Amino acid sequence: MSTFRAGLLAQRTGTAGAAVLVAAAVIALVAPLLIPADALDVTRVTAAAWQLPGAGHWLGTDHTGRSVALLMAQGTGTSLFVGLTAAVLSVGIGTLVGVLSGHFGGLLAGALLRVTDFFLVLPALVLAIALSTVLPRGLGTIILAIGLTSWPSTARMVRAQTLTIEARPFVERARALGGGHAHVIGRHVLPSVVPLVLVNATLAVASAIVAESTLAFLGLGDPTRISWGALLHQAQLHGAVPQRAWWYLLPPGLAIVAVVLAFTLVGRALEAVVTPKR
Amino acid sequence: MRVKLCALLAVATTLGLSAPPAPAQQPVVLKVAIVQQIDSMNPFLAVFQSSTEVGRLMYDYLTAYSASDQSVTEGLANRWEPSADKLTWTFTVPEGKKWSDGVPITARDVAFTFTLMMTDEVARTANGSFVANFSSVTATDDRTVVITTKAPQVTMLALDVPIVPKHVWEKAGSIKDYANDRMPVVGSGPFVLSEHVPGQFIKLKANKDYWRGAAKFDELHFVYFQNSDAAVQALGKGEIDLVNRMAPAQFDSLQGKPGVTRNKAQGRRFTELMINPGAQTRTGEPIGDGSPVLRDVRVRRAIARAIDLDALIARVNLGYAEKGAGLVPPVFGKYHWQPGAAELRTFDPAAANAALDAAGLPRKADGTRFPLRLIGRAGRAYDEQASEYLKRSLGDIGIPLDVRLVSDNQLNESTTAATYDLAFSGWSTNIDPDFVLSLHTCAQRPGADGKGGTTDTYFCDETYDRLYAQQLSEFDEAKRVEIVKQMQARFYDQVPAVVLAYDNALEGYRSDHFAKFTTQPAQGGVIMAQNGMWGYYGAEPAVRTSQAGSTGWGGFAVAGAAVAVLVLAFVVVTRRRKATAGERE
Amino acid sequence: MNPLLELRNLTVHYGPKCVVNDVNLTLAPGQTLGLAGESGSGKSTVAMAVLRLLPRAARVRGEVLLDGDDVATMSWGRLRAVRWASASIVFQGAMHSLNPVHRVGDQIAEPMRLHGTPGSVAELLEQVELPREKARAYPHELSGGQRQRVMIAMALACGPRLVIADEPTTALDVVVQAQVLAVLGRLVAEQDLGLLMISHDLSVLAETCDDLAVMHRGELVERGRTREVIANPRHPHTAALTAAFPVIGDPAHRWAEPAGEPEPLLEVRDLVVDYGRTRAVDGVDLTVGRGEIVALVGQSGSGKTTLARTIMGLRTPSSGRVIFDGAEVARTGRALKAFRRQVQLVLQDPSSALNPRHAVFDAVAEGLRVHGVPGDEEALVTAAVERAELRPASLYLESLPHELSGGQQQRVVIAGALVLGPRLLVADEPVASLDASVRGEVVALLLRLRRELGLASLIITHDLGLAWQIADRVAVMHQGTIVEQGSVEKVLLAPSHDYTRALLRAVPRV
Amino acid sequence: MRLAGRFGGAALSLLMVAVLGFFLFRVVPGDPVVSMTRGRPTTAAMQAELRAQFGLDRSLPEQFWSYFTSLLRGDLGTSFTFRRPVADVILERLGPTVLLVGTATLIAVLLGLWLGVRSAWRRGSAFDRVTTGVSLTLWAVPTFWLGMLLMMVTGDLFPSRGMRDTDTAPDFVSQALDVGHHLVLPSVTLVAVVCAEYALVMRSSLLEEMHAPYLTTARAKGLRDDLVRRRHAVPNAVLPAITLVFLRFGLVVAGAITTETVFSWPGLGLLFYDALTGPDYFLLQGLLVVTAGAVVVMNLLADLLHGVLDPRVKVV
Repeated sequence: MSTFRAGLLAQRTGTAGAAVLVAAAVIALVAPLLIPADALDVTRVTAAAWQLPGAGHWLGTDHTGRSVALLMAQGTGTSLFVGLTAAVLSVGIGTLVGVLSGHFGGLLAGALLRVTDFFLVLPALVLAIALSTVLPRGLGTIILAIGLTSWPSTARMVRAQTLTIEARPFVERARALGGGHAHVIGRHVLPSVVPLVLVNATLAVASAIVAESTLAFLGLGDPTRISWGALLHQAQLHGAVPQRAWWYLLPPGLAIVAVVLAFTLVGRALEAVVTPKR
Repeated sequence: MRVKLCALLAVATTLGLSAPPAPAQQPVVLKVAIVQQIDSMNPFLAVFQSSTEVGRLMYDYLTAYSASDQSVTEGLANRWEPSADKLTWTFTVPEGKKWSDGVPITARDVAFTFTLMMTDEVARTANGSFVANFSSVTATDDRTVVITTKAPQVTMLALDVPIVPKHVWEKAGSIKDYANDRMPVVGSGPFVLSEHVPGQFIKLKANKDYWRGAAKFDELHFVYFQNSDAAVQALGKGEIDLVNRMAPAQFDSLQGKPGVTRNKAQGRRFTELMINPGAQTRTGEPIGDGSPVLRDVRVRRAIARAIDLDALIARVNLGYAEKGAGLVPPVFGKYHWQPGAAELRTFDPAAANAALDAAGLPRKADGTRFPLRLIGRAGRAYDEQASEYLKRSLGDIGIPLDVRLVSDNQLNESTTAATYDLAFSGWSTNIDPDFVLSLHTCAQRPGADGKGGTTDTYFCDETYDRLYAQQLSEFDEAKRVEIVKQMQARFYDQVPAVVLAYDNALEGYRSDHFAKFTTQPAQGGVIMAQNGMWGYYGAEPAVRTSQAGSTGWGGFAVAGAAVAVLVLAFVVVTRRRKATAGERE
Repeated sequence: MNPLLELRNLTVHYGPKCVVNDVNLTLAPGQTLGLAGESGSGKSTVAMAVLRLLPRAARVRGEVLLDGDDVATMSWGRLRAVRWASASIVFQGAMHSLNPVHRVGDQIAEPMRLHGTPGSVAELLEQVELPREKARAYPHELSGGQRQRVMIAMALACGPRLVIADEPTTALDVVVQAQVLAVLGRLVAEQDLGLLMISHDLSVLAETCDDLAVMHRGELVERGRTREVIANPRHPHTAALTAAFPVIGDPAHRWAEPAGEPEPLLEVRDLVVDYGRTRAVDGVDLTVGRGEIVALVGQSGSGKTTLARTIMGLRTPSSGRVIFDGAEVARTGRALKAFRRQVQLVLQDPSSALNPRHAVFDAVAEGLRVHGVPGDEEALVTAAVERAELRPASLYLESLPHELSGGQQQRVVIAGALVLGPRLLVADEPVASLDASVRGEVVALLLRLRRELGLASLIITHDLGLAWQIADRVAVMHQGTIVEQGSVEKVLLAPSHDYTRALLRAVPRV
Repeated sequence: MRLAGRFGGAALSLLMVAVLGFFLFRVVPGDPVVSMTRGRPTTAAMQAELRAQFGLDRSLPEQFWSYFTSLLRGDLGTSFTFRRPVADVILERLGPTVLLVGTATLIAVLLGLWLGVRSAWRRGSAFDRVTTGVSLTLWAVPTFWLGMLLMMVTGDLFPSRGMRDTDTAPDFVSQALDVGHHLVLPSVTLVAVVCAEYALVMRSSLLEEMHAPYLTTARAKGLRDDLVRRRHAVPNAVLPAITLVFLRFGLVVAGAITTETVFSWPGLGLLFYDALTGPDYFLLQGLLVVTAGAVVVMNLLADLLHGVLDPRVKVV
């Protein structure tokens, strides 16, 4: 009974998370179309800097007089884009490595496993920082840095799942029927790995968004783009904390928390759906 | 259980409520925020501005710049005399000046310092350029030091080299490995280094035997801050007394804050927009991939005309800067140059458009003429914002800008390799303009292998070079000033770079702790980052009613209370569970 | 005298689902009662209800009287005092029922300390015929049989008058099972305990219990003296259960028709297979004739499964040959693939042998697709499914495995094998995980396929009864070698090898 | 055999760390010497001298060999910024980081495990829902933002930066109190984020065990609920949780970097940030090697600890 209720709860929070994500996606898609270019152009802005939230700017203005609300809306797209693409990259690498090292034994698997374990152990953020320092600034670098450093957990999980699947009698049956590697991977391993990968991808987006904001905060982001992390970087750079400019500091952070939490909740709900009941 | 809880609470309250024991007579301390790291306490190695500044407090130079007008004044030496051919300079170190350990300061210390730099390559790390032209430095007696140079050198009274005590440093061994951190460090300046915790703070004590007289307070602490944001916050709280290098917005945020006084000073720094004039090596080989259209001076001038310097200052510098023109900021009054009415380029996009049309670069069907790249440093607020303006301004004259903000390293790489069209740059200048002028001579361009260049803008102009050589050997100051101004006019006319602004130095201090600081120059000058130590040395403590060191020990009370509540909650929950545990599964 | 345990109208619901329906049972002191039933019949739920161990989600009605006290209304304190001291449980699967991070001695001693029972762990271990040093062992350091003995020792630790044994020997080998049952039986008799033994295996219950109760879908369908119930089952379900445990030597239980001496189809010559340093198969010779059913019997670990995998080309032998239809079987490539079309594998657990995501149609068609068989896929699949007696095929083709019963699933597996028109079926424990009632149907299907298609089978099993029921010839495998082979009658009725005799002795007699 | 394997694996990992550290920072565009001399009066000859001083004029294999052999001697090269051995610079910043990370980890582990156990055992209860909800939210919070927020909210209650005031009395008690006072905000920040993770890990670890048959055995034996939990469930669940705690040590490292940056805590994280703004590649390389090496060693320790604590592992 209690598990039943917990399941229901997970579904409910999952639905709430999905709603948040849909809203964020709509904002991300619509914002660039609706926001006039002048509103975010520091050369054309007319409002005073550091205005408290009010009628004209319902989240106040930043250090250049731009509306924080509009910046937030504009930043949604970048944050989501980085989060999604980095997660796709990370999960893609992870799945590939995981399936290969799980399916094929021998030297290849050994080497892949070794590399996976190595990267699993390394602090991902440190590595991402190192990568973004040595590569040219830009969204591509951020995505690459996050994607290249966060795949090992997926690889581990996918590998475990692959091994589980491969140990199942139906895979043995497929082999006995004469199925080769392609058949086993394509027909049996991948389909059973996909739900797990999906869950993983959802959670990966969550951590990628946090990673993006951290890198941006450390000044390693793409300075020509507005993202939530970059806004916090700006806020810090221009002294929002000593000014107690809560309207500049709170919204980007809250947006990150909301979206990351939403992805996590959706991920957990998905997990509850795809993992077989005890 | 209850006993334990009470004990915990007791400890928490004690921690929270008892104030730290306050000694009866506290020393008067000036606490200064520094944002930049200290790279080394060894004056031969210290390169960072912050370390140079601390070095100035510990070691006097041969000569100093006065606080009032930055003219040359007594340092360790009180008299100096050039020979007729200007190749030999005789400095006199008067009697009565002492190292902080009581040993008298002599001409031999001076000779030792310079000779060390001339013989030991490592000792040249920080200030090697000053001795590059020296042929010998000798102390003829304890009072007299004679310096001979290979060629006449106008900067002989601007030798910014800390003089170290011979009796300490001759035992130092390898300069590279000498950290100079055995406390107290023997020095000649107004303060003596007493403690250095890397990444945290530097403590100096006033030198009671300083020849100008001891400072009016006891200790000077430099406290390291991660960023100016944190420093400004700490100033607001009264944790520190003095902050500089504030961003305009931070400076504004301190307006009207009780107990805080702001100091908007003329800075030594200018910001420029470099325009690649067709970079070449010393031998005249083209280098890099700068846009060829920029070789045409008409195009460069047009670009300069399209930039509204006033708007940039108003929006990006928030007004805390002066409009740029020549290479010497107005703070160094006599060498500063302003264009006359005839030379002046006003902001005029229409004229710029016309000039580009005339230069044979008409607009294409899509309204653009040719694209350019602009690079700047990521993370520098100025570059991030100003690039937005330039994008817009140059867009208006048909030049679409591709803005790339990159790391420091990449920016350096691009500017050295001349793989840029437009780039942000900036220099801090000295009282003597020689260095900043030298950056634009042909000889500074890199060698055939693309290495060894220290040029700023790849500028190479015969007229300019001729003038540079002239001023270098002009010992009549008025004449030299005139030549330096001509050079700046030439630079302005040829536009290898647009000087965008002379940034104000924005400082703030706790006027409830310190009533007065000596600025340099006296009018509109800075407290920190001076060409001297006057700012700190001349600080006068305010008459304080109470030690306002209220670093909020109340925080402990709050934390203690929070911990107590948590512990209480834990105990209550556990007890309740215990009580009902028997009746539950 | 008060009965030790009395269940009155016990009914258990999980949500809307009724798992135990109105069960009434009594157990007198010293009485041994077997509770039989298929999986899901509710017999384990009954056991857990006795000590109120069901999860909170379960709603229990009726009374459970333990020594006259109703367990359902006891206070928690009283209940805890009763647990283990009045009645203890020998759980199934001792590997998981023992805490992996505590030493077994401590686990045995724990209830003694808790209930203040005197006694020593060493004595208890001796009672279950384990050396006292084993007290210091962790569960994973013991064999399955040893762990089960530890469970028994633990159950007896507080001197309860009632012991509930829930499938105490499932997953154990016949020989080990016999030993554990002997220990349990002896202790129950010595200490005059009441025993409630739960099993799906009638023969096990017949061996240990005087009385027998049969459960079916949550209801008690039959109860009586063990012998009478087995000899004269009144409920059809009981009858099906009885039939599932063939009596060796009983002609009524021998379903295979006698066949002549066929030509060899598969020949295994001097086959050796190594797993690292252990030799799993050690020089085996085996022949399966055309249309012949050969049973390969042996304990778990005897190497019979490895042998089967090697024949299928799923493992590489260290040496020796496998000859199919006169030609040596290739180890790789196209020829191996062609061989695999002729020989099909049927696995033990049909629920896991089918990919839970693939519908029946896809599962059956998998072989066709792998081999790129031309023709009307749907027709071929339909034919195979109907041949496996899932009629009409259209009813099943779109179903997912979990929507089918165990027997139906096994038929799907067989259909998937048949669709390629194989000549030999290698079946690994084909009925072991099936419920008793469907077991007979699958056995009959295999025999019918042989009759109709001339399909030869190599059946791997630990179950001598199955061999008796279905095989023409039997090969007995022990420690990697075949110790005896020959016709069923000869090997099972007049065994010549000691190991075969030991196996036969261990089989519980009804 | 197993031990040798573990040590071998760790050694291999350390080697890979070293190689990675070298090549990652050698592919960078740009001449580090130009960075070093930026804004200083420099001549070409001086640049060349510096290049030779840092060994940048030699070929890549030569540089790698000297880097690698020095590494084996514990020499991590010379920092551009500090003109001192990287190892010294790192060593002098180690103390504050160990203090912060140690305090935070200790609190986070104790609190996190306790919360995790309680919420798993009473799954679905109000306590569980609140704990899980808060943990998930905290997990979503970027560390640096939490720090900035705390700083803004607490206002003047706590010092905004650093580890010590410069004018605290020199006696031990005052100094300790001062450090403690400075430690509050950074450690709360770090605890909040890390603890959430630990609570979630412990919760799911215990949930895995909740249906284990041996718990039914324990109940059947008549054990009280809290005894079942303490004696049987937790010892089993805590092992994987502890392993995970060690495995996610990298998380703490990452948290320390941002926390130290926000609060100017003078430890390795701050040093990292400083090296980043340089960028001081030798220092970055040293920090990468040291932090990654520390994490590798922590993992080895976790492995060994697991072997000691979990009887099941010994046999393998």
